[in-house]
Amino acid sequence: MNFSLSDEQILFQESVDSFVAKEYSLDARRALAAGEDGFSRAHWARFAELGWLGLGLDEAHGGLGGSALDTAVLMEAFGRGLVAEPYLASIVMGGGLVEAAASGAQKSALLPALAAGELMLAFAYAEPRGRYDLAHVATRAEKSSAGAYLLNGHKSVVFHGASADSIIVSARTSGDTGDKNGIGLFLLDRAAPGLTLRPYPTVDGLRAAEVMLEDAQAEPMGEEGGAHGAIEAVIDHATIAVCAEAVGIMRTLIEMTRAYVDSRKQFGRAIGKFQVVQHALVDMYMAHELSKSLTYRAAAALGTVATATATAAATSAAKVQIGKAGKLIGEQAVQLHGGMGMTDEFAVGHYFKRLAMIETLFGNTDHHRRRFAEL
Amino acid sequence: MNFSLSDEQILFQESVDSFVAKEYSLDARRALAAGEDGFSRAHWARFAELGWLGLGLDEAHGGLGGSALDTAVLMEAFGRGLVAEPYLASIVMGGGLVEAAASGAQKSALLPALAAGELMLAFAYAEPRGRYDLAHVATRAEKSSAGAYLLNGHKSVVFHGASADSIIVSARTSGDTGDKNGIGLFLLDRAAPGLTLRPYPTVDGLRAAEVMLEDAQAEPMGEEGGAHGAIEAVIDHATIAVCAEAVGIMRTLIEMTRAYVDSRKQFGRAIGKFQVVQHALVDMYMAHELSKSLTYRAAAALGTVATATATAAATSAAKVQIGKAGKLIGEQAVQLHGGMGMTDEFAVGHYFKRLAMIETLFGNTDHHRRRFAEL
Amino acid sequence: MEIALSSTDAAFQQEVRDFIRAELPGDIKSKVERGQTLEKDDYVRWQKILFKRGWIAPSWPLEHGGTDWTPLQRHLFEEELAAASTPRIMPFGLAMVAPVIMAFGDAAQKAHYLPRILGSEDWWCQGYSEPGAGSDLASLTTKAVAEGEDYIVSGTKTWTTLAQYADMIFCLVRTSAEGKPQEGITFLLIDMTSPGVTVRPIRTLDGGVEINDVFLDDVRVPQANRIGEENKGWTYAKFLLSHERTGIAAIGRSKKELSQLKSIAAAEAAGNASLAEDGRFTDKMADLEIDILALESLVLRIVADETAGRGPGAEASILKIKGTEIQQRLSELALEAIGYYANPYIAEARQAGWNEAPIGPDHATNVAPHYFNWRKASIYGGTNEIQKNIIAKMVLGL
Amino acid sequence: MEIALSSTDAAFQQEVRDFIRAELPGDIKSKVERGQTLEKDDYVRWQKILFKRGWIAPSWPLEHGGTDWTPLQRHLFEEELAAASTPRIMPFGLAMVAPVIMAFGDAAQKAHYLPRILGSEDWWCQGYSEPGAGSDLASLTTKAVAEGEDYIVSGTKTWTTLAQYADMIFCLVRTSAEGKPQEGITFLLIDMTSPGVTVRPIRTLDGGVEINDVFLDDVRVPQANRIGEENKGWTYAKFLLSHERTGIAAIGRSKKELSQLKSIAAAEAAGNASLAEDGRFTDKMADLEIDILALESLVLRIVADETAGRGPGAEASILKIKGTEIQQRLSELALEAIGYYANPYIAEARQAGWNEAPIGPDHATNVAPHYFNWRKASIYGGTNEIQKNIIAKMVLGL
Repeated sequence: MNFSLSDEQILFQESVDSFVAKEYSLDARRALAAGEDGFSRAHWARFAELGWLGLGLDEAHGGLGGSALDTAVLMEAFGRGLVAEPYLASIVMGGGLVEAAASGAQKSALLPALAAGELMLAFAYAEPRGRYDLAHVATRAEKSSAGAYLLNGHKSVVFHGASADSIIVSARTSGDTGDKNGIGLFLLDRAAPGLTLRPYPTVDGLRAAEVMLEDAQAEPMGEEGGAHGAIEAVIDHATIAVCAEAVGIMRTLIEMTRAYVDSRKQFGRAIGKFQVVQHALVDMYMAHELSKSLTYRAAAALGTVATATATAAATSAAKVQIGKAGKLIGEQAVQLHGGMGMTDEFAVGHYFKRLAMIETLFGNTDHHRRRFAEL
Repeated sequence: MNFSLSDEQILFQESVDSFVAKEYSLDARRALAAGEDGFSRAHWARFAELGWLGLGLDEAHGGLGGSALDTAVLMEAFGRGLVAEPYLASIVMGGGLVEAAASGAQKSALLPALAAGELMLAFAYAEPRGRYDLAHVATRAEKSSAGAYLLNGHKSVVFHGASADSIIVSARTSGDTGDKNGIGLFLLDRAAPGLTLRPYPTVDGLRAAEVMLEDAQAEPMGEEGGAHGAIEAVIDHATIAVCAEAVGIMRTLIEMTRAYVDSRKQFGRAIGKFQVVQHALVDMYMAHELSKSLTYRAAAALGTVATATATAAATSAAKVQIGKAGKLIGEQAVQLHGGMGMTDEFAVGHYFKRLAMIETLFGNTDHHRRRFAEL
Repeated sequence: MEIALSSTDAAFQQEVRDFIRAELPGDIKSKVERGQTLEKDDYVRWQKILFKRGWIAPSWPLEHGGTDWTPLQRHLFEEELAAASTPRIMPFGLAMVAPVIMAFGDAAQKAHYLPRILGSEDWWCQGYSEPGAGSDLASLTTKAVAEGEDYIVSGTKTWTTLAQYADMIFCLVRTSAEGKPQEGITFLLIDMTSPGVTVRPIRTLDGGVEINDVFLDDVRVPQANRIGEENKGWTYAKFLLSHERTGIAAIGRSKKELSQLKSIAAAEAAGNASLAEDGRFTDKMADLEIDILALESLVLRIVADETAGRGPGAEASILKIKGTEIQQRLSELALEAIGYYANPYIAEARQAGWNEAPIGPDHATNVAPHYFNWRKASIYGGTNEIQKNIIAKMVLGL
Repeated sequence: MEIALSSTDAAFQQEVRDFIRAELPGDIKSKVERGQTLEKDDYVRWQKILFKRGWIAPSWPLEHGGTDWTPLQRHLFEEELAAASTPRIMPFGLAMVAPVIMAFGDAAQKAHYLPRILGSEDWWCQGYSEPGAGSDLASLTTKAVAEGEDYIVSGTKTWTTLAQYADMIFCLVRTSAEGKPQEGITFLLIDMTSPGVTVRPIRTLDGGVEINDVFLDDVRVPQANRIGEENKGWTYAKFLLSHERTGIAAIGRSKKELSQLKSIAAAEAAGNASLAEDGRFTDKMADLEIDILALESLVLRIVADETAGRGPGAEASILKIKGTEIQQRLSELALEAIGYYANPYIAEARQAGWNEAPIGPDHATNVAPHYFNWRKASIYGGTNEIQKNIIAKMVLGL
């Protein structure tokens, strides 16, 4: 038992931190958000060169075989600068699904391209009435004569759907909406007829899209009707990844707020000298330390702990902790910045918004608390 | 619409306040708690003389016909001094049940005696496995040949059961435990054969008893099997009464804490000069103001608002508010007193304990929040 | 204590309700209900309708165009307005500068400004906060130097709500550096069209532009526009703050938002049922509803005290703290209710005339921006921390 | 990062577990499990059993009778003790005064006291707090005046845990009024049997008598009992505080109490089901379980840092705050779970040998007193407010 990052992980995080510090000023991010994709393809290529895209992918297919903790270390550093590139959508979710479910041929075709930055994926799993239930799949897949499948349905809030080359879709070949059995995964070319995208920006400066499917032709990925377990495992991994991102965001918010209360003077002294402000910052600090500890632990549990139940419990525990700490830290950071915190010019609001949206992803605090209690 | 107490109510409260201030020092209360009954029969006689015992009872039977708000005003003043007499058990619950359910003859026999301080009642409604469900009545009543009823069962935590002359018991003549129908009220002489009392002190310095019934002979009070509504209404009234008591306790705790932080010096100044201490007291102050406002409103609603649902909602809202505020104020009062707050010598701990036990009476915060939401 | 309305008051309430139903323009109502941004004209149109009815300034003295309503009637009136999706009545002229002019202005100022405020002819904004002086007003640095019959004013005001619409700004400026910081402050009324006044909108984190910097660059202001005496502005500003209480608890609005929240919960799925049938979520709504009831009860106690002639103490601070906590909590629960559909952001959806199909359910459209925007509630008008300091000092004497 | 135990550590853990199972006397175990008051002899007996095995002072240097365990092993050991219903190892001698004697005592003091502490021959208590000086130790007034080879000590210490059992007390006393308040303090070891020492038990609000006033009335204390230099006691006291961290998070005990809470919830009825099937209650237990997991993760990170030679900073303060919040919350939920049966109070039920039938379910017997007693957790050893001040200063540099 050893709850430290390895020396390699610490060095790796420092290198990502310095990339992020250099490339992700608030102005730079604002420029990205205003562009077509909402992120930088040049950065993406750089990520590929640096090996970050293949970090967690299988060594047999061009990856580095890193652990979930390695991914968490990267995501934490990404959170420090609100990195806008679709690492979560394309690599953690897209790549994760390919590894978990795809055939050998599909893996060979997809994973090296993903790691090289030549392919981008997105994952369409949520549906309008599904809330956080991954088995709430009303979208139907029917086998066509040609051996492909025709998809019909509406997938909601597909992150980075419009910039993906292919979208992985969860769709049902049998059973009723809500059944765990009968759900499959399908690889859908973004140019496929019958696929309509309605892209939009998100409140935290990223991109997503509604995905409408009308007889859209797609290629099956993995066993028909048996994808629920793989989906759940990949979403757990993605959950830990956003927890780690949130941990990075929290640290940045605390540093910003710490610096702000030291410089801002009211009633003749720095507001950081007021005891109530100090205790608020202490609460934020403690919440961050606990969040970081539990997230690392959950990340380390993924892949090393024996049962799916243990993995799910560790994940849900981390998401609950992050949800509560994120709300405390995000809201207090804005509050302690006073009027400045409310402005778009100041970075603090942007970090706060991203934290607030992480709460909505993959199940909010209530969802994961209940899942934890029921496991 | 007018949310003020009347001038009469204000004068009345002042007179009770001064009685309490004079008679209820901590030492006096300690002496009462060490006595046989746990309260003073001399005080009880004085209450009768002052008209307090008949305050809320029917004018036709020796009472003053006061409102639930009048009772609340009295109970609030009682709370300021942790009055130990069984006003809640004997008058609010006992008297309330007689008024709500008893026959004319029973009322004539009981109410004047109650108002005169010659009779004490207690109410045995809770059962070991019933939590806060008033319909959880496993105790059975069977009609004997003599026209009386024989009771069998176990009623739990009957406040002031051992000092009562008669105990009113809820028992079932038909239906299953949990059914609202089939519950009746029975008047049981404390000396009745088949009644065994196991009396004990409570953690907040009062008295209660377990009541064991084995073919105990009792007189029916009101319609057979139809008492649930009356029980609920009386318990709602009792709930508002303890809310008002809690409001008085809170005010005393705030005053004590306010005085303590002003006098106690640490690090060269009164701890009341520390901003965190100030804000904690402000939170306590606000919680008390809100509790008082909502309790008065609920008390005023009892009897004047048309529907039982509205009464229940107002009652449950007040109990939730009192529960949350009581926890905040009680725990903070002890915390701000530091080590002194932990000692039996200081009054603060005694008030805190009574507040904590009020939370357990008639349904805790969770129970009443749910009831409010479901109404 | 009487918890029902008297027949007189019930009739009054009905009269207000009927009036609003008949007179509130449909386009304005729709914008308010959909959480869209109101234009200057929307506010002014509605205020003129109230003016015509004689109800624009219920708390003003009758001789200046106010009403003779009781405190309870004023409360009922505010609640009806809030419950009916009317635009907020802009407080800067009517509720803030007007009482100061009435109390401390000279005859000419009263004659000129009060009718124009009453008739919504001038839009006012408030020049208090500065980049270095937020809740600590006394440290302001905007300087006014007497020159002949004028002052020459230079400095920056910030956090100025809707300055882009304003014809007039009332400002605290420094006319002396002597004595305590509070002692050198003067209260000036400045025409926004004066040369040297520049407004720069500040985008807030929800994407809106409600607040502004106001740059004052050697602005020439007639001394006739000074309220009362030079260097006594702090007295007038404190007087103003004590008048800011009206409607601060915003019970009516919170009740309305709670009912919207309940609708959202009923429409949102949670498994095979709706979120309104999910005990965890209904618990949170119940807590909030109880908080609203408790605060309303406190407001009504304060109203009763006012009626009985017992003046308000630091109650404004409690109402501010608890009112804004409730409002923020409402926005949080709405955000929680809509799940993934909190994410889409369509800037145009907040503008009137946006007619595209919403992304996700219509009720989700402006929920996240509202949540973000509403973080301001615990900051503006003196942060909630400052309000607690006030209570600690004024009420608890600590 | 490795979340499983190595085979060495797993074997170590098993060894500890087996030892406790074999050696912990059944009567002591039963008292701990039933929340009954432990007698002096219970503590001493158990400590002597650990002493015999060489495990009484794992953090002491090997040459003084400690162990060569890794920080992780020490942590595992503490967790196993807590999980197995063993009496708390009294810290006053072993964890508090002993490190001070080792670091600053003279050879005679080391030779005399350390073996006696190790063998639980002396029971120590702590004379820090005074009626006027709680968390603010530097304002203490107990006075020691040199007279020949002795000091004459007068004053009152309070809040002294289990002083009624103590053979020795280590005290901070004032030997000089010059300079800063911290500068005139001296660290003395006082024999409790000295003439002039009187112990007065203080009943706490739960009815227990765990804490005491200790009156020192012209007590003659040899100067040989002074630690280090006169007037330098503050330095030694601060050193001691930095050593107080061990086991402060009490993860093992909290886990055990959580499992007891789950049993209570499963046994308590809620409608037709048990409280353990009530979503509102399970939500609260889940929150608490997650808090425990998070704190445990943090403790293990700190243990790993220690292993890597990175010393602790203000972590003790975080562990104190969060650990006590969890312990208090556990006691609150237990209280909530038992409903009306929180009310009965049987003083004798806390004493061993009480054999009457409980009132209500057995699990309810000492729940309310425990809740009341445990309010102390956020007060003793420096209130949680003080701990936050420390973090603000030491970690955040505010």
